[in-house]
Amino acid sequence: MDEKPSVLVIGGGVAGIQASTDLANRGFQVYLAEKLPSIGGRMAQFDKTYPTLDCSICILAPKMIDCFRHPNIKVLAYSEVKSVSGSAGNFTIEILRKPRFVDAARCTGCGQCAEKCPKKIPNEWELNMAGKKAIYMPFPQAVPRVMTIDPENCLYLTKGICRVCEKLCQAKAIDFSQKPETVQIKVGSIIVATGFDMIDPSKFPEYGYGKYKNVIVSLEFERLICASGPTGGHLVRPSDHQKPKTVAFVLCVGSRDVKAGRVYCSNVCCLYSAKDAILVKEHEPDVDAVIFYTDLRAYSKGSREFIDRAIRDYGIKYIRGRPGEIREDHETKSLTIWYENTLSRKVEKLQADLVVLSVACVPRGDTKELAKVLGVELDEYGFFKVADPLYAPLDTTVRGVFACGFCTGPKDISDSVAQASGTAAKAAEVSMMYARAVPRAVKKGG
Amino acid sequence: MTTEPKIVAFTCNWCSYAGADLAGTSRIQYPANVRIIRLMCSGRVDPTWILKAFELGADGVLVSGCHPQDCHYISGNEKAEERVNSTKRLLRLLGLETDRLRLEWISASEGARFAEVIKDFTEKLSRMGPTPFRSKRGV
Amino acid sequence: METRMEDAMAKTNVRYCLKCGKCTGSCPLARVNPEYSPRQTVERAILGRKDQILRGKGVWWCLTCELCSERCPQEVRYPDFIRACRIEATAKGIEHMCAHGGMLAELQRAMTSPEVKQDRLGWIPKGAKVSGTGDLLYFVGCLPYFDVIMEKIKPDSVAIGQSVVKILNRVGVTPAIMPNERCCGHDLLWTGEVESFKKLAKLNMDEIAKTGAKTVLMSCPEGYRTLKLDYADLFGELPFEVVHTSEFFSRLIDEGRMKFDKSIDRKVVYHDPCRLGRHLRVFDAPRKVLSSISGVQLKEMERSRAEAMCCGVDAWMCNSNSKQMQIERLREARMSGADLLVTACPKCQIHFRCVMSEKLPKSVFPVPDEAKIDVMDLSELAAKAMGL
Amino acid sequence: MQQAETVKKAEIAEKPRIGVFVCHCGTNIGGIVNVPEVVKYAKALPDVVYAGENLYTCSEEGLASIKSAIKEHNLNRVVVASCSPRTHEPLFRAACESVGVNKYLFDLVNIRDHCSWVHMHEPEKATEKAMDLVRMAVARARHLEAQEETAVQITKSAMVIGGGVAGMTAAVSLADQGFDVTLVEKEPKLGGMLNHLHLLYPGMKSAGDTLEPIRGMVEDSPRIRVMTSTDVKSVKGFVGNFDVTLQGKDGKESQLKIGTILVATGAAVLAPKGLYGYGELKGVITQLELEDVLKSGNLKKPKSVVMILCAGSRIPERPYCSRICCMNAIKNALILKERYPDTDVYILYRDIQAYGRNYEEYYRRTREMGVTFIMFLKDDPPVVSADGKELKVSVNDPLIGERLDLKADLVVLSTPFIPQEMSKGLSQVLRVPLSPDGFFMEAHAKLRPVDFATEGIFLCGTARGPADVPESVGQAFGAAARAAIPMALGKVMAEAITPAVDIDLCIGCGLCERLCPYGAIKVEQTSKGKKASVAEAACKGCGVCGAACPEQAITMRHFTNKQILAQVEAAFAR
Repeated sequence: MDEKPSVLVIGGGVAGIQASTDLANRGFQVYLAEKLPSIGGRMAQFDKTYPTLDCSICILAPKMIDCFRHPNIKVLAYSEVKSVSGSAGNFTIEILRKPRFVDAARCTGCGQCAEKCPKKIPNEWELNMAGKKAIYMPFPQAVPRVMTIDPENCLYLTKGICRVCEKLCQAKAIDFSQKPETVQIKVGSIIVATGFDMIDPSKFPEYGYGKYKNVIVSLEFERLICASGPTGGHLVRPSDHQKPKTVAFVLCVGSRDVKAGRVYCSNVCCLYSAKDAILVKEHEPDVDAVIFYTDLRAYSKGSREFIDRAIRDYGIKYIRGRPGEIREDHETKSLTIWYENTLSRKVEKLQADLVVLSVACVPRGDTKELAKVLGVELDEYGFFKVADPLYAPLDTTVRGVFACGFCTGPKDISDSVAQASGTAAKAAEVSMMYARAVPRAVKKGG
Repeated sequence: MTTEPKIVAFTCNWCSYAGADLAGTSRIQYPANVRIIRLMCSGRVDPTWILKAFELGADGVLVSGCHPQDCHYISGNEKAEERVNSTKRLLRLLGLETDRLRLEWISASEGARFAEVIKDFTEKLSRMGPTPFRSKRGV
Repeated sequence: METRMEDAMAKTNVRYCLKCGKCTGSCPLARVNPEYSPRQTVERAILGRKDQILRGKGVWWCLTCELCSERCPQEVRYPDFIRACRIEATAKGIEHMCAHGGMLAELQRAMTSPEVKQDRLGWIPKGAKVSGTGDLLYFVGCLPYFDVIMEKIKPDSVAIGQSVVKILNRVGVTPAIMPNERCCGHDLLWTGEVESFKKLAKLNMDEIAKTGAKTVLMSCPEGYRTLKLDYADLFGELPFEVVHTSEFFSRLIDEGRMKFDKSIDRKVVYHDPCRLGRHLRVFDAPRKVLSSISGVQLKEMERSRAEAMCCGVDAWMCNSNSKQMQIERLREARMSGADLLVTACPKCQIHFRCVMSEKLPKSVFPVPDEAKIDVMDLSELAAKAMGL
Repeated sequence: MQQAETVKKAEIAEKPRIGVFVCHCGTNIGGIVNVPEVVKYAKALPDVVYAGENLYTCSEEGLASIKSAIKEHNLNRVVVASCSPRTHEPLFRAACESVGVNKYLFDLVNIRDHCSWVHMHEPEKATEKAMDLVRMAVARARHLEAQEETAVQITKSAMVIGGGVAGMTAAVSLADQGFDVTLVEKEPKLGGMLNHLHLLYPGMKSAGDTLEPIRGMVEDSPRIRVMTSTDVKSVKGFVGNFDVTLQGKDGKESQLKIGTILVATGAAVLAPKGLYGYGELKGVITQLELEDVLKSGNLKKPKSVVMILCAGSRIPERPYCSRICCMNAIKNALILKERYPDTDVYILYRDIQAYGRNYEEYYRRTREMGVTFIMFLKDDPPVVSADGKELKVSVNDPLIGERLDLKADLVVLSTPFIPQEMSKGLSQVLRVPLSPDGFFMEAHAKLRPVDFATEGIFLCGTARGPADVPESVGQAFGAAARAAIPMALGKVMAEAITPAVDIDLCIGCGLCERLCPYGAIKVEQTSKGKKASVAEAACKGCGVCGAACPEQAITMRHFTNKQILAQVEAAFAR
């Protein structure tokens, strides 16, 4: 077995990538398990990041490639952690590798198969605002650059017909015979970095999401404004693909909301909505951008200045007040937002053509199952519980299992990255602690 | 065919070369008259190379790097800007249109923009016509 | 039941207020009355401005429609808070605007006397089978009184009661009806007269006991809420089940006992009464009844179910803003494409009919044609569809 | 990287024998570019001894064909014409190295992303361009030289500057990871800010109880050398090889050689002189002073306490939000309310920053306990005045549009974290930048929050900007991990794209030193006078110095003028 101290990282977002490369760079053997066909996580979906307005994928993609090409990192994309046994210093883990039905070694990611594939399906990476084929590349900068076949939708796998992709792939990469396989690995410690999901705001009928086409959520906006997104970065509203005159951003939809079961603040909405509003202005200077807030939470480094800039340099309008309701004009599909401007203490209405809801961030859907597999506790909201919020913010309730980033509670990218590196330190401490015991014993043994 | 303007492009590895890659993966079409030379940073571009390119008959030279603040090397793009500006002054002395030397910030996500720049540059250069050095070109 | 502002503040989550203004941004009254803001009332309460609140108009303006508490992210139960304030204000003898010159309130107070012997059954249709006792009691509510007091606008409220009795007889039920039924006390309770309310409640409970009813059927949502929630709050678990006609009818439909053989070819839209809807979450039953009537095309208003807009009045505390709201609601009903507005609350019906009534000085509240629409109670329409 | 040490310099002298491999990439290239023509053309180019084509050069077969051709035709330069070096160069380089061709003797031409895919409707032009690009690459390849990546040895010990909770946490983590640490603290006592605090949110644990275990770990660790009452006087050298001079308060100096540096110097708290009557009116104190009396118990029960947030922050001269003040005020309000339930506590705020894990719950509980929150606007701050022996705070509450007059016997000001006075000096000693707000500036706000741009120097805690204990601790572990990387490896390989200085040409003008963003090239006194010398490990190879050198004394390895000029010339050679 491998003499290098080894670590399993669960989740291939920016935090997981950071933890993996930090450990690999110091000579650890890292296994990075990612549920989806590509690493990259949420950050890969964003258009820009605050407060630097960096292009998100541009600064992330090189890290994704470094991570994937790193000799000490085995990226297990499209995989799920099935079982964990043992304890700090020597965990034994079973990981299920789902079949892509494409030979990763042969596929060059040229995408011709997708062009010819007859089966069009919704593209959930684009939040279903665009389509994709039953054989697909998750997104242009996906890593690894390997096509994947969706078994629920592939005509051959469902109906036994077609095989077009197989016929035209000169690389002979299509392999319908692939089966799910379980790989077993041994590691000294585990780092969880599974990130977050967002709630479906249709449970707030007063805001009309799902009923009104031009009411969208912020993640949909990120794709809408992104050059590689479904509209090629053109700011248009879904109903008629026309340029909006006014875009409104509504914060705290489901956050700081006892009724919705989430007392907590989602932490990132105030800043990313300021960033989104700035993007609106940069794309279309004559479009008005209005942000409805309750408390403006711009506490992270440089972010208060960022908000000041949004107001001063970009003319973003801030209104203190959580809107009561949003109603659609059935002819124009434009929206009327009813709200109390709590600073002027007047009930007013705003006509907007596009409304972006900042919905509450929540743990990934499958967090409960993963927690069960790992034997760690979750907090009342389903985030991973940390051993001590004060001086052990990176430890879970199980020794040798660490957690970083959003999966332990709302956090922005830089806090997540700092924590990710932090878990690398914790993992290294573990390997030191067990260095005498474990690897030598194993070495002699076999 | 060879009468169409010829462009030499010096791009940094991290943003602009990546932007050109993205133009490719997104299949954005642009004129076939640009020849890219990859450097680590736009700050590496030596004015001598630019002059050499013109002297050999280039109709235009593009220097392209990361957007301000995004430079992989902190501030190399700023150095590039200074050098391009001073080189433009030399071109003027040589009687060349300063617009034949172009500086662009193109990020790794701006494949479309890279294509746009090449299209636009090509049109402008065609309007300017050949440089006095053109005859040197082997056709 | 809280009777003091301070107690209510704790019990109704007022202290948790985030000052976000979602309540005021939702409030149908605040849209037409710039002086009114639930949020500011709450914040003044937190600042200990008790007098300012108890002596202010706002405490009486609130419609207690629960749209604000439906949406409040901190679960502030504003209407319950307001009710406590009204009770304390009343206890302090603070003047408040009274309904219809206080006549209704006066009648209701009068009914608190045990000696009262009402003669209130004159409306019962000839040949209808009713009894003094029975498993099912139909709690009629104040319908007979409404028709007299609101005579001018011809509310024809008893038609509701008549329809209910006919339908019951048709499905083979002989309802018990109380000759000396008192006002349920809803209005007195919500205008702060908690003591009178308690008296009425007690008297009604005794009367109901005499009938031996296992089920009490209500056609009035305010009465429904009062018995189901406020009586229960007073006396603990009730010895009988309380159901609203809409729920009762939809049960009968399930059991195949209620059949509509007359087609009603109209575009119908349903208005959710606040107390039936948001207070007690009855949304589907009335719609089910309507959609099982052949010929009925059921429409929906933009704001329906939990989102529904109030008819503009609670406990008869009517004012000019109420009329504006009613007109807005009627317009919304018409915009749904309907030609018939069905509600399941005699009071909603009266308020809508009132604003459209010829008797009202049009100079004050002109109802535009695009807001005019027929209004009918669910029970009446159901009876018609059964050929009754 | 490891292979770099086993570089064979043998072939460098040899005449170039170049092999060209043109890729079809299925039909991605071959469908537009006439690959056979390009191959034919390549064969005719100077020094090309072999040219061939592959369906997929990156496939196992493709790589095998390169290796066999290298052996068969004993090639010493390899050019592949296929896709982007950004994704595939490592793959082909590895193939070359595996058969003994130094990876710096390889070049990759992108005739897919930059050619076939962007000229799909102009096959002839695409083919012509592909030929040009191959010709340019071959021209460069003729001048390629094998390079040896120099390994820089790393001293396996670190210096942590600052003995607060962040510094101590980082030190302990590094020690636990097996490295020696010198922990330098300017004060006589470890503990930093926590020495002055009472209870900590979240969890209401006492600062002392939080501090003790970690202070214990620091003092007990055989790997940690604690130096209190000590300042960092000077730092020379670069990653892995820092020469540090420390100076004790007693003036005694000591030398230190360490591999990495962690900056955890913390922050100071603004003294609100002249703000809200502080220093003039009795009873106007800071949160820190309140913590003191809460801790010592020397607080006589107040009837009414008014806390004012953002006292000195979020104003033009200090635009940033101090991040922790809201929760800190909430915490102290809660402590007061628990001790004296009938004391009125008011918190005057602008925006409540309850952003973190369980913070909102905490804020909520405070409201439940009856603490009254009153908002005020920047342009209309509260006014504190003396009213007999009582204090009066007059504040305009925009949310109800009324001016409120609050009686108070204590007015507590939440003043922001500000940079330590010594930050400026230390930033110059370390040659690391400060942000506009005066705190230390990380390499990248998002992706490198605990690194400095300078190799081998890291930061954590409030030295970087306001942060609470959990955040500082998280960053401390992060900085410890980042610092551990080079130390764990024991060496860093410098990619061989660094400058080589021709001592005879260099006139020591220092232009390169001024331009280098990493302080990797410096003019130093040598036997031949002042000459530029390169710190390989610190250099990133951007080439700014190479382009700037007026004497052409600097050669950028692997991107030499000769190589690039050859490319330029080749671009016009047909």
